[in-house]
Amino acid sequence: MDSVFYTLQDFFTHSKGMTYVLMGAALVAMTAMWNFLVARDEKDWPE
Amino acid sequence: MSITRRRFLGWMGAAGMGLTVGRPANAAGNKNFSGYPESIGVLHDMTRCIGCRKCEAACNEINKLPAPEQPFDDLSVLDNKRRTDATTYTVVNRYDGIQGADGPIYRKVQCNHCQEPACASACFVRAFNKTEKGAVTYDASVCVGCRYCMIACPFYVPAYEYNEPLEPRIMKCTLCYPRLMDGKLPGCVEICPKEALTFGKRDDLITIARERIRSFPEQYVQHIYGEHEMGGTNWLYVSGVPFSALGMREDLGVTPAPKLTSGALASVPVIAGLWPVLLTGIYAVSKRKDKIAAQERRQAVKAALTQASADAESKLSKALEQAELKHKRLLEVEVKKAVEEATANNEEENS
Amino acid sequence: MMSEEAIAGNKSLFTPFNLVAGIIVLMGVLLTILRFTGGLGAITNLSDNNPWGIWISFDLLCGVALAAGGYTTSAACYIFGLKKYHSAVRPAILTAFLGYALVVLALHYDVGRPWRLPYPIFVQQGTTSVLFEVGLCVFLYLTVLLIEYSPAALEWLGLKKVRNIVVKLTLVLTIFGVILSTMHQSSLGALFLIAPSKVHPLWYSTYLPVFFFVSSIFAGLSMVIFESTLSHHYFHDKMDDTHLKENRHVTFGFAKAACWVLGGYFVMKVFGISMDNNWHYLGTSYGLWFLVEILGFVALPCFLYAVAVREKNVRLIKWTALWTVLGIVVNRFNVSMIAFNWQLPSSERYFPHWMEIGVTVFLITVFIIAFRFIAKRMPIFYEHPEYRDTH
Amino acid sequence: MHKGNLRLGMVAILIIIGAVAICTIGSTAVQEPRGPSQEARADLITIDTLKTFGDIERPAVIFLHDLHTEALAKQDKDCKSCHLEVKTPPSLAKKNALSVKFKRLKDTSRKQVLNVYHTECIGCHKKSVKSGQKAGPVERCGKCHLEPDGAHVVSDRHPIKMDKSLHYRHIEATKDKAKDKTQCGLCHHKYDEAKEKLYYAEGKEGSCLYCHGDRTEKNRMSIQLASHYSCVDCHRRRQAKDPTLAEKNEIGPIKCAGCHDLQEQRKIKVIKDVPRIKRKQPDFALSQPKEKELSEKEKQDLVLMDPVPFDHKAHEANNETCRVCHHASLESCSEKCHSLNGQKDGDFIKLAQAMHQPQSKRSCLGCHNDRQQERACAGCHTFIKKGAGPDISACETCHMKSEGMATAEMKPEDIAREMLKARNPVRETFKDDDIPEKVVIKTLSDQYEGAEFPHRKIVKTLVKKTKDNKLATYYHREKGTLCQGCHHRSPPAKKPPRCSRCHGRPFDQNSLSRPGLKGAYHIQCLGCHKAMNLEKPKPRDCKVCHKEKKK
Repeated sequence: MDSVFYTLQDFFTHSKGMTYVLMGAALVAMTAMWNFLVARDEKDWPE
Repeated sequence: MSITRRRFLGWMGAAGMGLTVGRPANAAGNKNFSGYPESIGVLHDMTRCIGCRKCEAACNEINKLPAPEQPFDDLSVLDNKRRTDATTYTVVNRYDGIQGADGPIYRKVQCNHCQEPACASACFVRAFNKTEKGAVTYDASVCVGCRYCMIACPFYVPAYEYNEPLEPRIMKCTLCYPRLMDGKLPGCVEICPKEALTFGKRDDLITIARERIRSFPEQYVQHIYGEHEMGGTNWLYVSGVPFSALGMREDLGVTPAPKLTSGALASVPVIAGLWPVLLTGIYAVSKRKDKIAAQERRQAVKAALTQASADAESKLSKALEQAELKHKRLLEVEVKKAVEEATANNEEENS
Repeated sequence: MMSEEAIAGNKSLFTPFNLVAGIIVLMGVLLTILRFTGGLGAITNLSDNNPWGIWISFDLLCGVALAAGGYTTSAACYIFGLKKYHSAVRPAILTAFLGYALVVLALHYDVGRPWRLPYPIFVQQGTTSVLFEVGLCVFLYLTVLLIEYSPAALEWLGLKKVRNIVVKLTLVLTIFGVILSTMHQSSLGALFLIAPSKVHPLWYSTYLPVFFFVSSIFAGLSMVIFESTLSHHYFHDKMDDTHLKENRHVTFGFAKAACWVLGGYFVMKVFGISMDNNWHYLGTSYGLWFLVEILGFVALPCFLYAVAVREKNVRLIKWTALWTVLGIVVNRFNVSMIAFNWQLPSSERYFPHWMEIGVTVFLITVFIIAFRFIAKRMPIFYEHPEYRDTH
Repeated sequence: MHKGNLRLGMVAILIIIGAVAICTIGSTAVQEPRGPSQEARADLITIDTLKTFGDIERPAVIFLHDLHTEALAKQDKDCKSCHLEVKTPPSLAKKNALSVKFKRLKDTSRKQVLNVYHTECIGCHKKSVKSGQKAGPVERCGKCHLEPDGAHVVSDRHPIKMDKSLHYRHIEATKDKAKDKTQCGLCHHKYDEAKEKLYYAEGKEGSCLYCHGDRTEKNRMSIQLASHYSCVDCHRRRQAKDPTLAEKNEIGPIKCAGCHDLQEQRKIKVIKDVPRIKRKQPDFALSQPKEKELSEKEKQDLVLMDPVPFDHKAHEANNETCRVCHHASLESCSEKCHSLNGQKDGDFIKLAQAMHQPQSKRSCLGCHNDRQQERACAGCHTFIKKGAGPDISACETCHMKSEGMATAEMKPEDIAREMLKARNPVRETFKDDDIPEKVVIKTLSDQYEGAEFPHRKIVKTLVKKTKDNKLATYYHREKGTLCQGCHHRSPPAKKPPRCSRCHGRPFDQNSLSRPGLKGAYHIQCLGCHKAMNLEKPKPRDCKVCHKEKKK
């Protein structure tokens, strides 16, 4: 296939594909981020 | 965070996206796609069709489909309306008694090879592919058989091998893609005696259709079916009577199929981005509430305890005092007793 | 795998339940053989015009909607911090887990080449497809549910360490669960967005995803209430005091929530009509049926819940829960069967073959057997003595 | 809320909803459109008079007029039993003409009209019921006020055309036998604004439709009213005078069907060769634009097409009514409306445009195009483009040079006659031996024997079919013109090129609109046969043309 999109279909396949990858990445990243954020105050939270 | 293409590729590979990346951003940036410029199509002029079913025969032969129980030159088949099925890629239907038409009108049904195929948009394994030639092809080697394409197709074209236990396929016209690749004509087009099917570049076909309508205004209705329907199809139709009279939906609209679901799909990433924030936030808030509640509880307990101990002490001291008093009295009594005794003894000795 | 265990269970003792279940399972096995020797054509009424039948309408759409109890309950307990619902979480999770497992199992009957079900995720991704999104989420969510459920199993098997690690993940899993559920619950509705010309205008709406998601919430809540009713009937002996004590909270809390969500859903349905200006369709016979759905199966339960909650009437709540569950089934059937292909002449419309229904019944039975098997052995309705207050 | 009733309640609701569900689903299943099982009648009158006073509460009443006329006739009652006599007749009709309204002369008020209908209709129905005849509804509003789709009748009213024959019969019927004088004034009239009365202007007669439009305007009633006031009333009176006329079918209809039912219309006696309607029109006309409207300057450098001689007499014979061409008045086209530069009365349609509107049957070109649809002509003409304007090369056929025939003192009419005389129709084509008798087409010789094409036979048939057609014989200017029907794109010639010269491989991307040879043959042959409505060969039995290949 050549390097430009001729159909909406191809374009969406491409863009949505990328987005899905990013989504996965984002979810992992945010989990990590949250842990980093609350790492310090974790202990004095009563379980 | 900044994403280099290299890392991107890494992820893509990892996630098995198998997409050709590195397409120029500007091409992707422009959201208006006009289809493959050189894509070919077929113009079906229904004023020419005589319903000889030669196209059906040719299609059946070329695609090596099982022979039907009634032979193709048996035209009584036309008495009832048919649709494409697992053993037929194309059918011709006859429509009688349409006003404005002298005699019956024949319409050939097959895959319209949409410019933005609904089946391709619906397929979750990309089994359908819009080729640059214009044909919409199907790859059985990945097909799961979920039949979502059949749900999606606005023209009721794809058919399914319901009686195949293990390896059922979707069956549909391929526009004779293999033949196109050999520079041959699609079977139906080649056989058609009356050139009711004109084969050429889609753009040229539209021009021709317009020319015919302009030159013979009394023979055609002013509409090229497939020019805009569902974002346009590579199979175009002109007719002498309204298309709706020939069982062709004229209310399909012009929105290409991928656009119908793209909105909903676009909201998915939003959820992935927003929900963690909201939910974790709510979680944190509720946690915090618990924490404060807990602290208050602790203080309350402490207060209660101190109060309690104080009461206890005071009670004790009172008790002690009373005890002492009693003791004193007892002592006095004893002393008294002793003294009396003593005096008593003394009196005995004196007498 | 579950069915075999069930059969094994049958041999052991001949209670009426086991007999009935046994018979159904036998029938199921026969139908399964038919399906995989004769193809879909052999046991279904599916046609080229009606490619999706009761297996999608009920097993997939209703199954997933009714398994929504999992994420709603766990969210309520762990995210919104409503601790008093804690005892309801495990049954809900179990129901959800088995429910989704069943959905996936059902798909093996429906799709042409079941062993290719992983293809969309691992072989070739059709990212423009709503079904891809559904598939991905269901796959991930099933995994999440498995992990969420695993503590029960692990406690039963007595694997302390692993169990404790898993329990640490609870919050993350719950949030993931909610995200994934939101996505695929709504996407199930979005499946039909691609066929505006086939679904009756009253049911086709760009809001479809929202409708499906919102309805899944009260479906889940009602299902928890309904299912707890049954559990109390059959597994009362298994329940510990906390469970019994909290059950009342759960019932009333969930009923209140369900009522409120139903209200919102009803309003949105009305917006749906007005946005597409479909009022005139209400006069037609389809319109009448539509009214039956949103008045009889949305507005009515909403009202009944409210009354029941005010009057502290548990019976009414339980009835209403059942009614709401029915309503969900009605709605999913409407969108995917009754309103679908509405323009085709009745001769070309779809009506399920008894064998299709048979398979569905069989799958439900398998679900019950599995649930029974687990609930009887694992700490679902009670807390494992060794793990009291460790959550 | 009692626990006991609760279960009952739920069950009840469940049953109700179940019931509704079943019937609704049922009805959705059987939602096929209802076929027209309704009787088609010409005498259908929708009574919705109350609309003039605002909205109506009940559906309008569908009233069958002839049904009532007949019923009344049986009770030997006549029109007067429903229609009152007007005090001051609005038209040329006699003093005691009958109002078209029912039992009243004016629509005074909602209430009054309502009462008239309800009391009179129902009252009459009741009476006839008493006297033992079958009659219309007497109670149950819904029986008269039918829901639109509830009606079992559907209107099938066809307007009647006053064609030449009918017009002639009216002239004869109304002729004053004694003085042998026509009485056009009985119908034709003009309106005098000043005196506010109608009068007859001899020599100024025209079609009623020129003045009476679809709706009644100030002092000008709608064609519908006008015709029913004058025609029906006149018919009624004459019949009253001489009932025998009816048997002889010599009297105009009184019932609705008589004029408006297709079958009845066909029964109306038609006179073959009607003498011309005399209204001082010319036999011949020379269509040259009147120059008086032009300024001196324009006249100086005025360049005009050659004039067109027009056989007015012949065209009268070929058309049913004058209105075919004279759509707005009987004046000369260029006189008031379609002048050289156009003017308001003619919607600024210039003379040239008026004559060359391909789509309008009123214009020469349009009407002539229309004639090409006739079976005899369609075979060839179906393939000849019409969308565009006139064929430039054909201008001279109408716009003739008048040199040698016209002299200064001749009247235009005479010039036209002369020019038309000079025209020579082409009635035959080339000599037989110049026409190949058979052509064997071997294009599909790989599948079939060569197809034998009876070339000469077909040419001769075409000649036969066209040689008496004035239009054809005049516009087919040359012997070869007929050949161009098939040998299109070739100048008329004795030996036009064969089809295979131009047509070959199909779908050549450079000339996509040109069919391949196989296509060309089939399109031409089958297309022509279809257009000329030829029974055989059936389009789909190949064997008729293509014999089985001999092994």
